[in-house]
Amino acid sequence: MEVFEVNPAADPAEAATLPEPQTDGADQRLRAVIEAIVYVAEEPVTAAQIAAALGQPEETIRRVLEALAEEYDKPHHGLAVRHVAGGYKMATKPEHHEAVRAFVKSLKPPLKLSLAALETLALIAYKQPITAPEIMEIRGVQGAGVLKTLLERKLITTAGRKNVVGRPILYKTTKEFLVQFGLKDLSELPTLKEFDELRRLALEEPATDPGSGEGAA
Amino acid sequence: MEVFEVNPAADPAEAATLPEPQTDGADQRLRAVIEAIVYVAEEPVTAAQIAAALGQPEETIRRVLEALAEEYDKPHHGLAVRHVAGGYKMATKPEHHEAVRAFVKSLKPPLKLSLAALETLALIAYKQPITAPEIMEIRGVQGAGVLKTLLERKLITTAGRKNVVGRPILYKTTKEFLVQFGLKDLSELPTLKEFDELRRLALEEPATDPGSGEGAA
Amino acid sequence: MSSPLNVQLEHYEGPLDLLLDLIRKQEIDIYDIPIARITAQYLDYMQRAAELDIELGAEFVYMAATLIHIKSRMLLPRDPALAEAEAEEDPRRELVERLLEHERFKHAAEMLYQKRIIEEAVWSNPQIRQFLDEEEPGLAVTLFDLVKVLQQVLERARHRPVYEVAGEDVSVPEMIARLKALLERTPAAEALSVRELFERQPSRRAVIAMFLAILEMAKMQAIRLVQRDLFGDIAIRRHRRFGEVFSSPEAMAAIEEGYR
Repeated sequence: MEVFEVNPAADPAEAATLPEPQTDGADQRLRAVIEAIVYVAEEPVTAAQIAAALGQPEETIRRVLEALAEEYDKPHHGLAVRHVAGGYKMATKPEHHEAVRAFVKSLKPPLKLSLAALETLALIAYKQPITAPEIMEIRGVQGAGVLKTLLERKLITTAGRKNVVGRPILYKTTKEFLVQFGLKDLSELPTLKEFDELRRLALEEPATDPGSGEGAA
Repeated sequence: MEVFEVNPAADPAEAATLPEPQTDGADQRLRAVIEAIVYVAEEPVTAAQIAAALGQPEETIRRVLEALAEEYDKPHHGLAVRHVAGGYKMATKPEHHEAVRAFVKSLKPPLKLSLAALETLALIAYKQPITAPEIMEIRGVQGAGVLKTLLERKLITTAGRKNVVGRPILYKTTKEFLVQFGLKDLSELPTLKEFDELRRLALEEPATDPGSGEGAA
Repeated sequence: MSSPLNVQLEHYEGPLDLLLDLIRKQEIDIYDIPIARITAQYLDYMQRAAELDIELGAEFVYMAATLIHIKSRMLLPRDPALAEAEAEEDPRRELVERLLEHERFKHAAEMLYQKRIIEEAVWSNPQIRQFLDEEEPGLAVTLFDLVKVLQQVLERARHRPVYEVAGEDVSVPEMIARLKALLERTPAAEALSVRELFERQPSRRAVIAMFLAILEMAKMQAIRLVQRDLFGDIAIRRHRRFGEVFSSPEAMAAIEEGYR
């Protein structure tokens, strides 16, 4: 498999007229491709695997891999190309793990919710205040677990009790919910009707219905 | 933008004798840590985020990030530190895609968007925040169906409501949009005027036109 | 009528797309559209779409009306005096501006498409997973952790065959009395696992009664809730006021009153 056709520097004519100082274009390109492969691969890659993919001698690949490992070994690199399990793998150097961990810890994790949690949150947002039995009835499944998640994330809070048998707790969304969803207030939530409209239009594909203005009930 | 050279070997004579970046230990270490962080991070990282986590001046971090981006830009690297969505993100270079593809485990699903969806997305990118009726007006089409697709793909999001009759929902592009299209920020988009130039060049039309001065529209 | 659309009837997203295509295919100067010709071609397209049973949106009809209106305005004789003084507004102007704006966004869409092609040739391999800690340990027990345990138990109970004993209908005060007796038999330093307490209950109703009993007793400061870490098991042990609380007969009476 020939893969060296995109890089203009690999063009023999150009390489001849523009003498590269140290390495020639093809060498640079091979090094670059191998670096990219080692980076992308989830498992340690062997010289043989790369050689097969690039249609190059295994010995050449091995040399580049060794050179790459040596280069990344230098202290100004935070990454290393390590020889593990018969192959090569890119990883962060252990001496920087504390700093990396500090960085990761400082990140505000994005709001990730399960489908069930999202469904429940949506119900609360639109039907608030609402009780758990009401949510369960609408969702058709028992979903007390997601309320817990939502409360933990401070996306919902309790809002007293409903005056029916059992006096179930009512839930409503919080300020954090507004912040997370970029809303100034609840009136900015798209209405269910507006949502239906989007769905309906999406299903229709090219608009064909001349009376599509406000027929939706 | 001014780029500070971390490497003091900018002197040609010195560069000849010392091929290695001759930075002191602390500088090397900072560079290494930042390299490791950029490598690890899933979302584009900003100088501010790293500065906060490491307790270093943001300007210092920015300089190192720029130097890192510049270093990886060289042709012997198959990786790039790209300026995306206001931050920096490590990725393979596009010119190596053929060779790299074979080693990618989980192929990302292609972001298949119809031409209509791309046009609507472009419209939102340039005119944001914008309402669905405004989009339909400019596109001359009744369907706002693609909005749902764009919302689902997280390329656009709602941005409150416009204070006109009916209080229609406003839409804007997201950070995910910048990431998916490899944009540093919205200002990196060519201006709409530039598209006129493009058209003129393509058609070799005389530049005498009544239509170009419609900035007020 | 000759038409540039002879071969097959193309699909157009909207009337602006159709018009733009007619203009560009015939290399017409967009600033000087021969409106009669374009209108005829536009109507021809609509006609053939109708013949082929292709439904066009209302916007196509609306645009046809606009074109005919522009054509009629173009046919009106110009007032020579007026033409001298100030250039009369070209009736096509608004349409031209819309077409140009539309075309700009078609170019912008093309630009976005190109950018996507590059992005699809690029891969990232972030390794953040290795640095994500499992949840933070610590923190005091909240009511919420208790609900978490209850939920787990109820969930499991739901998937278990249920043997509801009809006669076993425990009230909350009864459950408090049982729990009190149990705690009295347990050394003060030892904690009882809430999960085990729940699991020992024969029915769902009994689990709920136990749950409410624990809540009541915590409120009365008869028991303390303890937990080693956030996802660890929650346990109860005697509060130092345990004896004091149950020594007053009013306390139990008030609870019994509350659950009547």
